[in-house]
Amino acid sequence: MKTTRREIMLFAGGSAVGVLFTPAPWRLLTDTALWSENWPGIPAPARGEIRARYTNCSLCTAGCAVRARCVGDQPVALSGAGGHPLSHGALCAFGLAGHHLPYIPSRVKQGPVKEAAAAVADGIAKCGPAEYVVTLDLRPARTASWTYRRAMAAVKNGRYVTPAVDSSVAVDLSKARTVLSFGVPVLDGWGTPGNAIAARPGFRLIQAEPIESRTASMADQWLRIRPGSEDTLAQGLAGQIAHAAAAEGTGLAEREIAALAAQLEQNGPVLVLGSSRLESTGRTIVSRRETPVPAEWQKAAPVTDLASLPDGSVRVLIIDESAPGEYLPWKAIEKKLVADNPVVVALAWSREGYGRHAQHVLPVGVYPEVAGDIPPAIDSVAATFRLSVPLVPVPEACVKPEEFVAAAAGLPVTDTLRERADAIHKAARGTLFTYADTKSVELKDVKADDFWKALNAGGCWIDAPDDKAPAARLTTAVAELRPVEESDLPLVVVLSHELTPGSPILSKLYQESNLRLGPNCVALHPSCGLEDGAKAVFETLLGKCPVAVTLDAGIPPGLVQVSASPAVLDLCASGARAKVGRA
Amino acid sequence: MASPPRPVRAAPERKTPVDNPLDNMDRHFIARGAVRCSTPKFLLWMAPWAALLVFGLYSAALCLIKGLNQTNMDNRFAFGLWIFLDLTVIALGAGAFFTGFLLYILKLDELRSVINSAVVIGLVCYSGAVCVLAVDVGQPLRAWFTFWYPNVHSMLTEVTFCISCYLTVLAIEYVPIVLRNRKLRQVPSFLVFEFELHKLIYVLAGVGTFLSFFHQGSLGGLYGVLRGRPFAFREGLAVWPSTFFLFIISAAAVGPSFILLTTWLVQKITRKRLVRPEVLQLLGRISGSLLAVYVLAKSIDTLIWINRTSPETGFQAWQYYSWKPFGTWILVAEIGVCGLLPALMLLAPKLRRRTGWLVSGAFLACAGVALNRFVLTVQTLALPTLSFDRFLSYTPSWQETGTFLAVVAYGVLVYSFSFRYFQLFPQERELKLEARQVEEERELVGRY
Amino acid sequence: MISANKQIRAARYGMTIDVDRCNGCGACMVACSVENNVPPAHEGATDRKGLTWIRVYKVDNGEEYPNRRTAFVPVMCQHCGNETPCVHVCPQQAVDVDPSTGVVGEMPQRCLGCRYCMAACPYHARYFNWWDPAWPAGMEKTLNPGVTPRMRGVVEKCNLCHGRWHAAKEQAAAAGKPDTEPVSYVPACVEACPTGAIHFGDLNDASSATAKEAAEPDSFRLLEKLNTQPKIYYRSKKDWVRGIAAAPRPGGAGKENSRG
Amino acid sequence: MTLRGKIPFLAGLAVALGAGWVGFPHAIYRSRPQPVDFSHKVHADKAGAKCEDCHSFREDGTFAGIPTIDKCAGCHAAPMGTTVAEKNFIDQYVTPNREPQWSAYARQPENVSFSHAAHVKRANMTCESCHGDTGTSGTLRPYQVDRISGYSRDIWKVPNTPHGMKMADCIECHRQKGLEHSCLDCHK
Repeated sequence: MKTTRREIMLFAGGSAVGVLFTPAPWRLLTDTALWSENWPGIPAPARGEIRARYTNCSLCTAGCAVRARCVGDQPVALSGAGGHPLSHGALCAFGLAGHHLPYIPSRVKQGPVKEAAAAVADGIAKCGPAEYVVTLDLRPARTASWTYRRAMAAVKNGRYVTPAVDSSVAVDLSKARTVLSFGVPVLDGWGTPGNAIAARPGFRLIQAEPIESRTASMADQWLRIRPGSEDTLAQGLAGQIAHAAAAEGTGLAEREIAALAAQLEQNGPVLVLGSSRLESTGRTIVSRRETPVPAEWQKAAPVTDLASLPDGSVRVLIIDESAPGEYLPWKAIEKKLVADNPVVVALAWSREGYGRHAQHVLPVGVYPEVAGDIPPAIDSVAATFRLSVPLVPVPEACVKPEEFVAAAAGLPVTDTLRERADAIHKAARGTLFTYADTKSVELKDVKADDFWKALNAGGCWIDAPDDKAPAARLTTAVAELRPVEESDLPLVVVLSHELTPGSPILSKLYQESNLRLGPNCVALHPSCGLEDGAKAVFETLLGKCPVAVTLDAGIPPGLVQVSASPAVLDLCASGARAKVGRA
Repeated sequence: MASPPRPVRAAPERKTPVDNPLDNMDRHFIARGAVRCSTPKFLLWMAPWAALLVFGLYSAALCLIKGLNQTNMDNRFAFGLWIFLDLTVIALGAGAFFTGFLLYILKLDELRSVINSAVVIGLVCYSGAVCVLAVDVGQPLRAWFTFWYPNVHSMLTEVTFCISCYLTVLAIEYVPIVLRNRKLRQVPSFLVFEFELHKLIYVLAGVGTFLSFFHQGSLGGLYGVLRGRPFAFREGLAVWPSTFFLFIISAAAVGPSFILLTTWLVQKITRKRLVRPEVLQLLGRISGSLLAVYVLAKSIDTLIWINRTSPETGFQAWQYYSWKPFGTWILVAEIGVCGLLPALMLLAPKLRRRTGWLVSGAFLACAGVALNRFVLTVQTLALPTLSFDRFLSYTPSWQETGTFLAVVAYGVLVYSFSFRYFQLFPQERELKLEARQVEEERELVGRY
Repeated sequence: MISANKQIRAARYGMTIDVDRCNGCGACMVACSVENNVPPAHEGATDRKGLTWIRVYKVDNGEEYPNRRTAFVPVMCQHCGNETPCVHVCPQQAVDVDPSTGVVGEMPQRCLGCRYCMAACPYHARYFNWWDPAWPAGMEKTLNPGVTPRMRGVVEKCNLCHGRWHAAKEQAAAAGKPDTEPVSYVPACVEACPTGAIHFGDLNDASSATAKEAAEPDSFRLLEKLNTQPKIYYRSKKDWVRGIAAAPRPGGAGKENSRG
Repeated sequence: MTLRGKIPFLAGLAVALGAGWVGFPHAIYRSRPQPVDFSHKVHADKAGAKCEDCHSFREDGTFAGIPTIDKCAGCHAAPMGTTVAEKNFIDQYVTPNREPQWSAYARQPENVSFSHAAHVKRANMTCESCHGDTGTSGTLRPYQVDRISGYSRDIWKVPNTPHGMKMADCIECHRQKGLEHSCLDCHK
């Protein structure tokens, strides 16, 4: 029989009705909904045993004690390890996401190690009488720093350069009854956050800076001074210039300055931060003993200030930025290099630093991949020794900065950290604080091996208090504001102390909220004529870079707040003149 | 749809021009006694709308595939253009249920001449709204959860249930209109089916009315219950906030106006008389009287809200209107210019008899309700609640607008199609015959 | 429900946040995102399309220098205890209040993304996943197995670190402790706050520090007059700070001078 | 309508019903063999092992689930029996110390937070009450996974038990015990 159209339609109708009485359609409905729970692109976190491991954060010299919650061996969350005498279990926003650093998009993954080594060797060989081989160490006073100094001593015309930081001076917040800070972020990342917060009730904080920073908003008194007029205020308070003149220069009222001067008189001891014009009183700034080092290391190159090197004299420059430290503007470094092809090697884990300028960029391990010690923080009166221990394996491609430099200088590669630990143990002073059990023991009661084990399981050696420590002066121990450079650009720069680069999760703090200023972002008063979030160009005499604009009525007109990322620091310092124009 | 201006006498249905076979290939589908323009002309009319629809579907697809990041909505403006659209079209579509209610339950027989058109409009509005809702949710695959795990306390559940049920009702009501198509009548079983269905129509009208009352209300409740948004929050009568009832009245009021408006529009575009003027005036009267009731209720509600509800939650009502551009003018426009004014225009018999007044009255009424829905959706979300909030602005992305336009295009297409092939206006035929007689009489007079 | 199970003492988990101690460092926001597998921002995300279960707002008293004062206010889900606005609007029971803890919970896998709850929340504490979650290559290794990542198109919010609650419960069970044991854990933000501004505890337990602090005269809650009975209490000695709990300043004023 | 007229309709009905009830339930699952032919029975009888000997708790209270290869190596460093299966197992996994890619029949969806401790240690439930007779099975049945949702078939129905491991199954028991409070009791 031939099938008619009518029959086909009937058949179709029949099956349509039939399907409704089977599980098929309903199950498909359920399954598609379930599929939407785990469709492609949604990761399934790895499961495993939850363990706690301890280390020290090496993202800044605070070196806060860290407790890492690990699944298997992989850290999934960091928190401050409690009970620590200095960091008090506190951890800052950047440290909390430190375990993301190995995976940041700007990570340097591989580099021309052999070529770089050859170029350095060649450079050293070519190095003329008036030329130098320089190792630039962004974070001095580490054990690695000692290796660099010894290496530079072993190399002809070797120089060891650091951003001038005097590691032999410490600030004692607990002694101060008044803290006068010239734009130093006392409560926002300066020193050891936990320590500053713990000491806070003990002192009255006076914050002198042009913009109400986080510290200023927490201060007992905020003095809104003109940018770059810190020195003027200091001179006024020190009586070097008349109050009227100081008021003139800072934009404060004359009586404000007089009152402040009186306050400093009565309410001592006074700790002055951010200016070396004004004396701190009492023993708020003392000299700190050096953490012991093996005797044979003493034959090391002295610390040289970059400025003291003649221009066009550096033949070989090796920059170690494996440990973030104070960033020297590239312009300042560049003019020291010899004219005919100098050798510049950057040992970096992020492409956003000197890697932008060096011709050889070598990948290095990053916290928490590598072992290294963290020098004592500025606000640690006692010398300390604590290790940042590896929590995750370092990629094969990475080089060890110390080994690279040592090899270049023909130094034998040894376990310097262990040697240092033994030297400390030999000195047999101070105490060992271990994080897992939050216990302190006298170092002399600990065996050398146990000391080493303890340091690697999360511990900290703290030197014995030194009551005879003489009062000292902060020269430029705290990043001091540089003077206004001459230029007719309309805006005055105020750097905000944001630490970059960090984990992408920090986008919560700037991109997904306006709590902080993001990398390459500028904040301006709403009257500036630009829209919130507009793309713009930030320009100083030294050059320009693209930025995003945030409007903030808290910024006085005529000022521009800039987050201090390397790209920006290459262009300006606080107090510099700048302009922000449409992109 | 627009037909050529040909002398009426030249168009008795028996001798429709067949000079060009291509010209009217679909004439066997066109209702007996109705004259429609030629097929190419019809297609020409449909083409741009179809294009718009395609564009709209494309933007909707983007939102479905790439996600709602394609829109300009955000965490603070969680609802945008689409919700405003839904609330408005559903209010305008209320004509379907209300006319049905008046015709079949209250036996207002004059309305029979617009009921079909009303049903089509209703169907268009509701199906359009449902489609947009499906795009508006982040996980359409889970939409059915609302039926499987319903939260009976949620106004949205009420809305979802009622709208989906009422949409079915509308579909069933639409079927007879389709089946009465000249060609389809030839299938005997269809005729039977249609007849059977028609016996149901009173039940359907009843059910439809009930459902509509509910979801119109719960759409209002949607915002009225938001105690976290003092600007929208209203105190309740029984379990429902006052907006519940305001929405029912306003929808009922504006429904007839919208039918009036569309009918007038179709007449203008097609240059045909489709219904007797009395019918439109009746619609106007109904709309006007209900609008008057609404304006009264709305005013009382607003006063209560300003003097009690809002202050009790710590918000002084006047400060809502201190955020420009949403000044008090919006209140005046909503209740006065687009509420009281049209009510009076439609209630005054003299004015009502003038088409101009009638139509502009109806238009204002519709505009008023649209404004009301806008205020409730957009202004509510724009206003700050926390003291450190900002006043927010929002402009829809082209994808949102595209989806919005798709609904409009879809509406025009479905309506045009129905108008061409189905008997939307039963009076059309008799009106045409009358016109012819008048014509002939005039000729006779002229001869002698 | 709870009544059927007498031996569980109904708790009211809550927080007190000392605004005077908050220096706006953002540690809580980072710790929260790390703990709850909240992805980093999509490049298209802004402060209005982002995911910040806890968000620190920078607020000021609207004055000019020298009277200008600034404070930082962390805002997360306030876990409303009365007529919880988001619970009764959700069409498919994706949001509920746990009677044993008072925690307002939200189930992303039940959510259909209608965002009605976001419109209902006066604290803007609910966030929508406008994009599929994405982590830089390798970073998914650092995800917390205690919390499942959400997908695009759903709403999410603070649940007082339920992952930690589960872990604490499981440890109690493993140690053979009875279920009546009050669960001992702290949310990530509480643990992370370097100034110890946030305290967490059971408000029903009058002996708990949190309950005591909440009862202090200087404690207040946001938009108290809405009568949503939040379980997040704020504290400040400054009158103007306590003032922020009230309704917004009328038009324009303080419009752009709140950042965060 | 005549019966004859109805035939195509009925035919369509029959076909659809057949496909929906018989074909579909098979088509929806993808089947995958387990890497090793493991016999719970043998281990239970010969080694007299109890479940928790291999499926143990960790110190942090979490459940370790399927044991790792070193646990197996503890006994099977060298063949204990004469079966080919064991020999292959040792050659392929123990000797190279490679983890077999087991598929967990009872693996719950990612958003479920199931605490074995709470159920086994606190509520003293037996393994069988959820996992059925897996513990006494002579061989590992192939792992069946839903093609669309990617969830194990056991979620819908555990073989030789009246129940599955769906949310409804959990709720049923929790409701009886009055332990049903909120979604986040069991969801993470």
